Amino acid sequence: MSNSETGTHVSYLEHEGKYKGLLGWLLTTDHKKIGLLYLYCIIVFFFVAAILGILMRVELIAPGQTIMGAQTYNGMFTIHGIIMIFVIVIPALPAIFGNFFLPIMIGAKDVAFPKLNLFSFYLFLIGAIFGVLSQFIGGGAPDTGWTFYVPYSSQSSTNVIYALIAAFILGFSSILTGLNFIVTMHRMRAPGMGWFRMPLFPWSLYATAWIQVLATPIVGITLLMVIAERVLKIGFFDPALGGDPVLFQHLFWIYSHPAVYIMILPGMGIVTEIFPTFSQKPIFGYTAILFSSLAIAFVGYFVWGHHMYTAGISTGSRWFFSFLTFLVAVPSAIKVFNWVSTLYGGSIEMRPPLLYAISFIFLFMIGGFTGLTLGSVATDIQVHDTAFVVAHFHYIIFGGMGFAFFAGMHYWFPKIFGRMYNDKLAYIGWGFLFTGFNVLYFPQFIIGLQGMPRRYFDYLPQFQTGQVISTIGGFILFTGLIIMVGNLVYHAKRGAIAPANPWKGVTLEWQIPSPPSHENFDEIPEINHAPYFFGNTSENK
Amino acid sequence: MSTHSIHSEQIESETGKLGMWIFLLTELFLFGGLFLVYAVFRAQYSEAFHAGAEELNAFIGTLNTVFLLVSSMTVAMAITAIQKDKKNLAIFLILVTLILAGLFMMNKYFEWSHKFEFKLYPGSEVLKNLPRGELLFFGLYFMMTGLHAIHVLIGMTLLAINIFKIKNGEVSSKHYLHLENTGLYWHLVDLIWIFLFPLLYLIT
Amino acid sequence: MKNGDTHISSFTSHAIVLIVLLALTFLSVSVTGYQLGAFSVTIALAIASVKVATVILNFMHVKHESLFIKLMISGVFILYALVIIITFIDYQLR
Amino acid sequence: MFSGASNLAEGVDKAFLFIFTIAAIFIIGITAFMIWTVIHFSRKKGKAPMQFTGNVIAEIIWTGVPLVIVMVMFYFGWHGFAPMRNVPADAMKITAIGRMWQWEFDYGNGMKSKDLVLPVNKAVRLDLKSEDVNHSLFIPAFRVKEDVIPGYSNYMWFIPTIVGDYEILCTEYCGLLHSSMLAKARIKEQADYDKWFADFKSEAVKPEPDGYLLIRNTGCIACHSIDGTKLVGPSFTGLYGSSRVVVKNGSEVTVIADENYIKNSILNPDLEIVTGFNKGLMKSYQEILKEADIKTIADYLKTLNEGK
Ligand code: HEA
Ligand code: HEA
Ligand code: HEC
Ligand code: CUA
Ligand SMILES: [Cu+2]
Repeated sequence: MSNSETGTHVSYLEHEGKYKGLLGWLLTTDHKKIGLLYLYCIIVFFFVAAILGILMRVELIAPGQTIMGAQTYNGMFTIHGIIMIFVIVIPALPAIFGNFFLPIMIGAKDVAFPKLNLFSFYLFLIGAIFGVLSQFIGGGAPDTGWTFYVPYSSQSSTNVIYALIAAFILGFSSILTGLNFIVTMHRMRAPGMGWFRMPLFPWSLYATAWIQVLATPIVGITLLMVIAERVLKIGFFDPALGGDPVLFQHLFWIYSHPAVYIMILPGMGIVTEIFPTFSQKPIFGYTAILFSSLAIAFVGYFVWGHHMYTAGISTGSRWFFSFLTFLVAVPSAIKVFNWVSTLYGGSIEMRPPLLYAISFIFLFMIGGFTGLTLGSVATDIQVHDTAFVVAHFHYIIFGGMGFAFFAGMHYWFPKIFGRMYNDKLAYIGWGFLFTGFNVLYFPQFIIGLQGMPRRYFDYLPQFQTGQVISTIGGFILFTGLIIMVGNLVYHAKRGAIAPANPWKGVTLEWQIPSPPSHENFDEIPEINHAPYFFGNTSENK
Repeated sequence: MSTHSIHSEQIESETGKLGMWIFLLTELFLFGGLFLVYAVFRAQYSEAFHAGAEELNAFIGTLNTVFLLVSSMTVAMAITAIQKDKKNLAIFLILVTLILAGLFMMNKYFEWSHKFEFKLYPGSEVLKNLPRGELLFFGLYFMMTGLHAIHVLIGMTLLAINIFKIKNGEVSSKHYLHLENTGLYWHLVDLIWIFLFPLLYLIT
Repeated sequence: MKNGDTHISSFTSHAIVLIVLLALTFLSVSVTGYQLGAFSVTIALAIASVKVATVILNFMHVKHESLFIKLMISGVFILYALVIIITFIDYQLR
Repeated sequence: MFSGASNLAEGVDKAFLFIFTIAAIFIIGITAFMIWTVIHFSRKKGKAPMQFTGNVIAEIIWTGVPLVIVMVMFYFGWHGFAPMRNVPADAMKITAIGRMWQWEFDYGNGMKSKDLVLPVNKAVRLDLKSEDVNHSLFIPAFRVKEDVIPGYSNYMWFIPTIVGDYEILCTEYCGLLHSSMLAKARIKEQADYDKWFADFKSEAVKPEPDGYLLIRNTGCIACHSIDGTKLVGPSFTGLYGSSRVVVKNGSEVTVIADENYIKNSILNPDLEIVTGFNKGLMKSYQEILKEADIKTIADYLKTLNEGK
């Protein structure tokens, strides 16, 4: 199967299509190049949103006004939230790694609809630019929070409409990506690759894609309704126009809770790839992991009400949503146990990807268990809309999905760029990141429990110690990110040439040269065994 | 894409159709959000929704339903025609569909402008002073039929494109995925109207 | 997916479907004449659902599609029904 | 954290304690296990990896055990929450009003207080009303929080058990000064409470001028004080008739604050910006205040000067 020996190999990076140079990139329909386009854009937008995060931390170092006014601060957490959620974490893993590796891992030459893929990239870009622009034009940065709760969002005189449109367009782009992936997985698997021979990263994308396709339209129409409410004064949610504000929250969370699983499922898929490779043994409980992904996707659809425990919904629904929220934790638990069991009995090589994957489990557990604290009605009453929630989702998004992203980046870097990064720098970067992360967000749990609300520009003096520690952590984290990103960026062009299979992986992407050729495979492979088969096949060179 | 055997044609069309179906499901959910809002408000203000529905002209609504149903059939027939390689018949059937769609839009136009004459448009003083339930009813009416009308327009554009594609041979008895998908889209427009019609015009 | 040749529906079958649909429409319109109170919603929606199913199965060819497409479409309708019911129950219990 | 001061605190704290204990056990246990495997099965030791692919019994155990655990968690959560929605019939009734960006507690008969003053060990029910956007009434020490949503009748209840002053915060984002929407819950012995209530009653009968009610209920006093302090906007005291330095179309001009000026400031606030203040903060009240209301406000602002 391996064809790296043939001297005529041209990597996709050097492949010349119809167009040359920059245009060749901008008009490409190669899923790998589109994946990279997403990667570069997302890094830029992450930088913007992360800087806003750090500025907020500086503002919060002392009570009262420190470096900005209340209006600026409110705009900042809104834009920070919107960019992070809609521009970064929802698209990131499917659009970067999904685009790049999904076709390769199922033995296809491209996704089902390559042009649609490019189109959805441009939608993404337009939406993202709209989001950033809303910060600067006209009436000032939107100040509603990323949740756009009505009636405030239908009254605020800031650029709420731009932000709504941005979120709408980004949602559309996300739907098209999901649609593309579902069809790809249904129609383009290599011969012999039955559903149960598909690796687990594609499986996690499959579950994700269904959520993208079936939940996103709801938020789309909801945002349209808010726009109609603002522009045409049609009453839906604003009580001044006869509407019902709690109905907005229902509709918003019908999408946005499933959306949190859009964020985490692909991340889980990535670490599921990493554990078998670095312990050189099959994944423990393939079917259990697969079905737990589908279960999370399905049950996750019905728990949205846990964001509304205090919104005056009926006692019966609080009961119901709390119950289902707890149920949804069980498939996550199954996954965690299967991952750590994969390590057991392996031949474990500690390399940066594995280190990130293990940190993922640690941080995800903290995020997950605090999620359970929030899922329990009694305790949520106390910590709802406090710094505790802020800590929960930073742990689970940044610590979970974020660290999974870093893990994937270090795992697939040699395949994407055909170069190796420096391991030592990667460890140092990890050290700063991991320490900084915990110093930054752990204190938020404590002050949250003591009653520090979120979206607070100003706060009571008793919370200052926690806030100061947090801010210090922010800067440690900052250092770590710079080291990590620096390491990767520098070595993408200048690192040592990477072999085709540096980690001795067995999934298809490791059977082709690094970087892959434009067509991925010279001939479409035939699959005749389960995906994580570490038997003595010839590929394990 | 390059090998034009019957077999790859078949695969491509299955792929395209699957994609279209998934897209249609997202469209259903898009309207689904509105139906959800409708359901909640309707349960709370059933009297007012009744009163609102009385104000709408059920005759025009029925007429429009008939237009859309017939047009749905003509599109379906157009596909049969192209499958049987009867190009002119297919073009004719699509034209009939377009005419029916045009009649539907014309009716909509008169219906809306009639409302506007009575100062019943979003944000108007008259509307604002209506009881809360009726205000919501008319809000939903404009939003739902408006969004639906946009879909009708998109569908009409797609149909018109198909006429040209049939003429220059891009759509033929071998290769009619484009027409098939347009047909699916047009049926979706019909499906949504089938729900809208009783909810807005009939329920008493 | 189903291999082999695609099914071609006949013109007459389309015409029959249309007649059924029109009949259902007139049934639905004439039923509104009677004051059925709470039932009117149920009946109107039931008729609409039958019509929708007819369109999906015949005009949209789902009768002849693969099992997966059938399951997918019915699954989505069930999912949507569950979402509506859950939201609805919240309002009813308040 | 564990310093509850109401009857509801115990149930909530128990649920916290249970979840945190379980969490600590699992997080420490699993992390320790991972570290152990990484060391024990290190590739450097050169052992061949075992090639097993799963174990159904293990799978069942770690589906079943978490399921049982989360159900117990659910039970504790439910148990702590259930009393929160069962208001005793004899609870004392107070209406809590949230508006941008202050709380007000209506004891009935026009007695409105900025702080929530309550007798200890007596059940109280707060009916929550919002006059503009969503707010949320949060008293951390009592473990209570409910959203205050316009057009909705939400409520909360509790029995304060310890005398003292407690923070009341707003935890639903409500705009610019969300973070300063604070108040105090003052829990007093019954005797002290009765005394406070008597004083309060005699104070409260003084009628408020219409103009004051207007600017209070529209939310102006969130940004404009009537005692001379500078908040987000300039204070109303001494405003009427004084000469103002404003930036108009980019250049500074001096104008006299007459009735017209005030009307203009309310309807088109961004046209003339008072030096030292920011544009874009105050929104136009075109849709909200009627011509007559503005006249009333202007008249009231006039009276603010006469006191000086
Ligand atoms: C990636 C995103 C992500 C993920 C995966 C999750 C996962 C979970 N979330 Fe989180 N959540 C958010 C992102 C996410 N969340 C965001 C962004 C918000 C805030 C939104 C806003 O208001 O702005 C939020 C808010 C939020 C709330 C509302 C808080 C409030 O506003 O009051 C709740 C309440 O129930 C909740 C619960 C949960 C639960 C129970 C899980 C579960 O899925 C977690 C499951 C994981 C585990 C349980 C740990 C691993 C398991 C083991 C180690 C095995 C042992 C386990 C057992 C014995 C049970 N989340
Ligand atoms: C992916 C999701 C994500 C991520 C990664 C982050 C990252 C960070 N967030 Fe996040 N945050 C949210 C999602 C996220 N946030 C959301 C959804 C909200 C809610 C918004 C709302 O309430 O509506 C929120 C709210 C929120 C608040 C609460 C505001 C409030 O309620 O008052 C705070 C406060 O401290 C905060 C801080 C931070 C900080 C310091 C980081 C840091 O971790 C950032 C670290 C990064 C850096 C410091 C930059 C370093 C990197 C570089 C310099 C790049 C190098 C160069 C290249 C890449 C080329 N965030
Ligand atoms: C969000 C805060 C905010 C609210 C609420 C607000 N204002 Fe203002 N107001 C300001 C600011 C800031 C200025 C100064 C900038 C300017 O002139 O626009 C101002 C200026 C004014 C002025 C001119 C003052 C002067 O010193 O010349 C008047 C009069 C005024 N406001 C009246 C009102 C009235 C009446 C209301 C309520 C119906 C109100 N404001 C609500 C923020 C606010
Ligand atoms: Cu009121 Cu926040
Ligand atoms: Cu959630």
